[in-house]
Amino acid sequence: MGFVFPLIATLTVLGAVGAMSFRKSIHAALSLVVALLGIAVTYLGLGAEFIALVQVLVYVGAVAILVVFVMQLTRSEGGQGEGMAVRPAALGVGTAGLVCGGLISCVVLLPDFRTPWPEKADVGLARLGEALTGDYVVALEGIGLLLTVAIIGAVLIALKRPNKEETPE
Amino acid sequence: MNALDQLFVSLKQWLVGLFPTSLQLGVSVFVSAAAIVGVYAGLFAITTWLERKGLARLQNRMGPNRVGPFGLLQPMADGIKALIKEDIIPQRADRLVHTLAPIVAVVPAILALAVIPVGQNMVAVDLAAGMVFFFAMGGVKEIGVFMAGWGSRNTYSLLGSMRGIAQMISYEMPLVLSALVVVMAVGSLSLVDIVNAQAGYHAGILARWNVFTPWGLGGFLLFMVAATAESNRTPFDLPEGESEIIAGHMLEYSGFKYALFFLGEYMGLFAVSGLAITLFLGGWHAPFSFLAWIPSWMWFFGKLVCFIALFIWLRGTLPRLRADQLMEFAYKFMVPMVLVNLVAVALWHFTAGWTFLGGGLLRWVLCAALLFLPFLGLARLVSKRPHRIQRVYRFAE
Amino acid sequence: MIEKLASLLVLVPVLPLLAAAAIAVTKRPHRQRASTLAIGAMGLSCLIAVSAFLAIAGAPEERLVRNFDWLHIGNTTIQLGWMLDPLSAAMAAMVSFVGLLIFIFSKGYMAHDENYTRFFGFLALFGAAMLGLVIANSLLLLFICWELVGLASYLLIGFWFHKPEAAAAAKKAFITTRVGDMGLLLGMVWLHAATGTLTFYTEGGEGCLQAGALDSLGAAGLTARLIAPATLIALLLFCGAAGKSGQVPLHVWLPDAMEGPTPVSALIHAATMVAAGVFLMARVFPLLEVGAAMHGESHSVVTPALTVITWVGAFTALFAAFIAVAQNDIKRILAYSTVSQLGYMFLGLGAGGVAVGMFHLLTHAFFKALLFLGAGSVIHGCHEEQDIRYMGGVRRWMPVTFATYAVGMMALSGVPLFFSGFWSKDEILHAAHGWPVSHIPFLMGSLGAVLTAFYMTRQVCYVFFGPQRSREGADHGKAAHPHESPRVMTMPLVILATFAVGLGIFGTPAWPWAQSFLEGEHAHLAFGHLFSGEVLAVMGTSLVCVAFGIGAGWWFYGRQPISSAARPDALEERFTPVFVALKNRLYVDELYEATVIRFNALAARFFDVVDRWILGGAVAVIGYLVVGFAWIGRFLEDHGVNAGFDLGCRGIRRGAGAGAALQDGRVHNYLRALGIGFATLLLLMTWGCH
Amino acid sequence: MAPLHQYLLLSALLFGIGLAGVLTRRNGLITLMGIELMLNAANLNFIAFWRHSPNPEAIEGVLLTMFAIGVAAAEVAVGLALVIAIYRRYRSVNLDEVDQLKG
Repeated sequence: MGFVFPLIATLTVLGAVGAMSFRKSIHAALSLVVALLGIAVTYLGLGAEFIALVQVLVYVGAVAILVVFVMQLTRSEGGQGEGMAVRPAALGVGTAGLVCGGLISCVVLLPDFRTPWPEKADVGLARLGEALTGDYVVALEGIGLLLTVAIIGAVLIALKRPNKEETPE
Repeated sequence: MNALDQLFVSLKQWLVGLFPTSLQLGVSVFVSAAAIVGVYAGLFAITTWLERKGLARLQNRMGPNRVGPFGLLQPMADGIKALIKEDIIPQRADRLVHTLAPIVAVVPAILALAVIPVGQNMVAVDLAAGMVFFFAMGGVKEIGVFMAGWGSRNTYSLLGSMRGIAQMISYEMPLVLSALVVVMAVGSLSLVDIVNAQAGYHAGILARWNVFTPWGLGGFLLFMVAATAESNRTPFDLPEGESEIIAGHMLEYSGFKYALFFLGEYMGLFAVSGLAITLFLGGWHAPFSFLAWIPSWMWFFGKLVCFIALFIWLRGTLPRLRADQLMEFAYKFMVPMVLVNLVAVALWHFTAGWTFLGGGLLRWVLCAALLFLPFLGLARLVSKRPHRIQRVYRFAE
Repeated sequence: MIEKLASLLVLVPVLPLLAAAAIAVTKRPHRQRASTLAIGAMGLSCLIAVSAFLAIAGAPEERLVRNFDWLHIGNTTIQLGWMLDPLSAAMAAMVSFVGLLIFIFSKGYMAHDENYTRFFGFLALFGAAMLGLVIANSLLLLFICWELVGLASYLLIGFWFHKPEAAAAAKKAFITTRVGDMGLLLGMVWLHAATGTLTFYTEGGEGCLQAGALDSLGAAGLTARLIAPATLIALLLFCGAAGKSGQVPLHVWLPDAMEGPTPVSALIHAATMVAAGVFLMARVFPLLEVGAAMHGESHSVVTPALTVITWVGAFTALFAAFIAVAQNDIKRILAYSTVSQLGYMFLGLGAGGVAVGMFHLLTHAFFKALLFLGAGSVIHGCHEEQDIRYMGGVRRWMPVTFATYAVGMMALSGVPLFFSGFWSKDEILHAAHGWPVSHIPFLMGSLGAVLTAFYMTRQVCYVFFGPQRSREGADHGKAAHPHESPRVMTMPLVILATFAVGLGIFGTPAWPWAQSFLEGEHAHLAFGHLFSGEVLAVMGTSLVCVAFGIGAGWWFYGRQPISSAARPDALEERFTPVFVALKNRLYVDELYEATVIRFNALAARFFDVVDRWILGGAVAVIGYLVVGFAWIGRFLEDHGVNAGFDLGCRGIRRGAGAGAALQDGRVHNYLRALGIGFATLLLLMTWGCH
Repeated sequence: MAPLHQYLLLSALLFGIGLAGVLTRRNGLITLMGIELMLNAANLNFIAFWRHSPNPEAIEGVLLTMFAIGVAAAEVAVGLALVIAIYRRYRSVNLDEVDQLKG
């Protein structure tokens, strides 16, 4: 079973790289789905089964679809010749590399991460539910409110206003 | 009795026992997977036949009767035809996406089946959050539809996939929420727990199925409507819409990939029906106590066949909905009703303590009323003749 | 009764004041109403004054005081008030009575003058002011009325303002009296500073003329050792009196004041206003007596202030008498005679005390008013002719005027026994004779008496005797010889004449009623007193002087009548240089012209220069400085601040441009910056905390 | 179960890739996807640390991840709406053209 994690990790990384580098944005979206599924499996690997499912349900089921949908709407799936200009690309990747290097250096150099995995009680869904509706009920209500507001906001922003004159000046 | 009931379970244990322990886990997984695929594929074949025969009979015609007795081998013939047919990929199509689409369409459907408890402790994967897994797989299926639609670089297929996705997304929420009702009642996301919760019999005779509770009935009906929409069946089979856009996103597919799509569709149908049975119709429990001796898995598959018949029946009779009616129905009727149902189950839960004389009945009537009245209002709202905007004809300048 | 009259006394000045106000409002066509108003008001106040005089006559030691708070300034309250005592009663009665007669006279004299209403308005104002001055119980109220009187005299002297000489004379009168008033004001201020109040007498006794204040004045004060402040204050008040009563240094305005209408001269420059100075000295007499060493049987006190007053009085008397001898204008002669008589009054006051001075004032008021009105009617008769050389033989056409004028002349020159002038002048000479300090004033007084008699006889001879010498070809062709004045003018002359004679009776040494009344004691008949040696001696000398004066006068002018105007004066022929000098008023005006006025012009020019060059210069310099600073400021502003600011702004804009470039709206740049920031933060966190 | 730091490496790598994509690609949607990746990298960290935490009872990690996913979903919804609005306004999703908000 040891080989599962590296495989999944490489798959995820490949998906992520693909998502960011495919010329056609649809391919990018699909590779993103692959990456997200990879992450979901990693969660399973880490024992957070419910989170994996939620991840799949939310990201793959909703977000990916939406992204793809919007690609259709904005007719940018073709990715017509919008190739990355060299200088900003180098600059961008450079910065990202810097950040990633910083993170990795933290991980590699800080020794106390190497301790073995402690035995973890399987997190029953019931406990999760109690915690959610018990101590963290405010957070739950907050997320509910946030999502409602987000939906309404998204609809309003994306609404095609009849009188607003679309064509840019 | 128990032996027959646990026939398959003991079979599997026997098989797994054959292998060394190190491999046992892999073997058991393989065995269950094989079992699921085998059973449901067989069921698929039967359903295709049943559907074509049923539809024909509904439309007062014979249906396939040439291939084997009563056309029973017709599925075999279709299968061979699909394999033989040339597999055409449109020239400008996006080869990768085009070829991957059927796979992404079928695999999640099959995975969804793994979670459904077919019989007493006969469930492939007993996840604590089985329900969530099921809907996750439903979500993945949509991507398959999209890839098919977009991959074939055909406007009609693209249009079809768009419609399909819109419909599936719209009806995903009612589906999930109506299923949620049962979760609230039972208190667990695991399908096995839900089925166990429906064990036992009222007054010794009638099974404690959820469907016999007001919210259960409401939930069941809503679930069925959402399920038909989710699986693109008949009243909501807008994506294929043979008459308009000829099989929608599956337009450019032929041969085996086309068959795969059909397999995916039917697997989705089986999954949704299975879930409906598990949630509302007591899974593999017998309706009446005296019929309990029939093995559990037979109950499950019996109910499944009934559902299939129902779908076929629906397909034969109901007209197709228009796209805006479909969407309007989803958001203006289904979503509010489902939310009301949640309230109803909450009321049911809190009035559990009414054990005085007419308590149970009163409780039932109350919850039913709580459900029925909004139903009337919403129904009138939806069925009201929409205000036609005055069409303006302008002659071309 | 006397209490009620004391309260009513306030009406005496107020009535004429109201009349003046009413007249001021009346329009020119209602001229009759103006005169009736003035005369009516004067008549009423005369009635009250006389009744008050009669009431207090019975109880001369009384002094009723009515004070009221006029102003509250901070915590000091200024009190004004009036009082009824022998001095004020006598003066009030005299002023109002003489004023009434003069009002009636001027009703006729000014009949056909178009500014009739204005004349009576001014007269009423003058009456009110003079009466107010007389009964004032506070030096402040007295000073206010003093100024009003000065104003009225200015207005009346300059009544015919279209005549330049009248306007100049009015100005001269006003200015010279003002010079005197400065002294009065200073004295008043010093008095208030020293005693804290200006009220003369109060029931509580804190009045400035009462014992408490006088002691403090006598002893205290910075110059206690040399001269008591009281003396200095008295001298300052005397300056005011000298100015107003025309004593030597400040007498120049009185003769010129004759430019005004004759009733004005009669009222103001004979009877009342000029007497105000003497009255003031009488009123503040207790102040003069402070620190006096009582000696000499005639209870006359000698203090430095009184000595000064006596000397000034004597000198003025002699000096004015000399000048009067050589004058040709009928009114100017009388003016100089008034100046000399005032000198006599001050002499009497200084040497003999209040009673002597005041008694001569009262008698003089009557016969001098009589003389002036007589002169007025002569002028009126001779068709506005004022030069005595062009008159002559007037007695034939104006018998009443001649008779009353003769009475007045004899009273003035002091013809004995019948005429009041003799008794009052005799009192003065008696006091001067008894003056312990020195005998010279007595001799000056006697010589003055001789000269008075001489110039009066000269005037009478010129005017009433000899042929009628009217101007050649009288320009207005009227009947050449004069005509008698109407009854309204002659009736007051007659009344005044009777008083000129009658008043003497009250002042004889035998029965010195007036003197004792003024001193506040009861008089008692003592014929023996009349024939005491010393009194007889003085009466004898004065008798000799008068006889000698009249004889000389007649000898020069009475023997051969003056035939023609052109012929030089008899005296002039013999002592021409002296006569010419006297005619030119001993060149006093020229002296002033040379000294004071030139000095004044010089000082004015000097200060003008100072003002223009130094102050003006300073202001100009400051102006230029400010303008200079403004220029510098503007320069700095433009080049320093503005330029700097613009530079700064340009720099900021350029810098901002660079800054703006950072924010170019492209999301990537922002995110990149974010990334870099995050990376550095991360590195800092990890490496930093080791 | 690989040792913890491998998970952290994976999430760091994912984060780096996401950031690189966001910084380089000019297409609005790709940027959104990049942001999603970065968020998921963070969630992965949370779950890794949750799993690695010695306290067996602790579920905060999981809860936080759930809320993070919820917020991410809301964010994507609004992001996509914005992209649509931008597209309707600018007729293109190229973020470089959307630079009116500049100094």
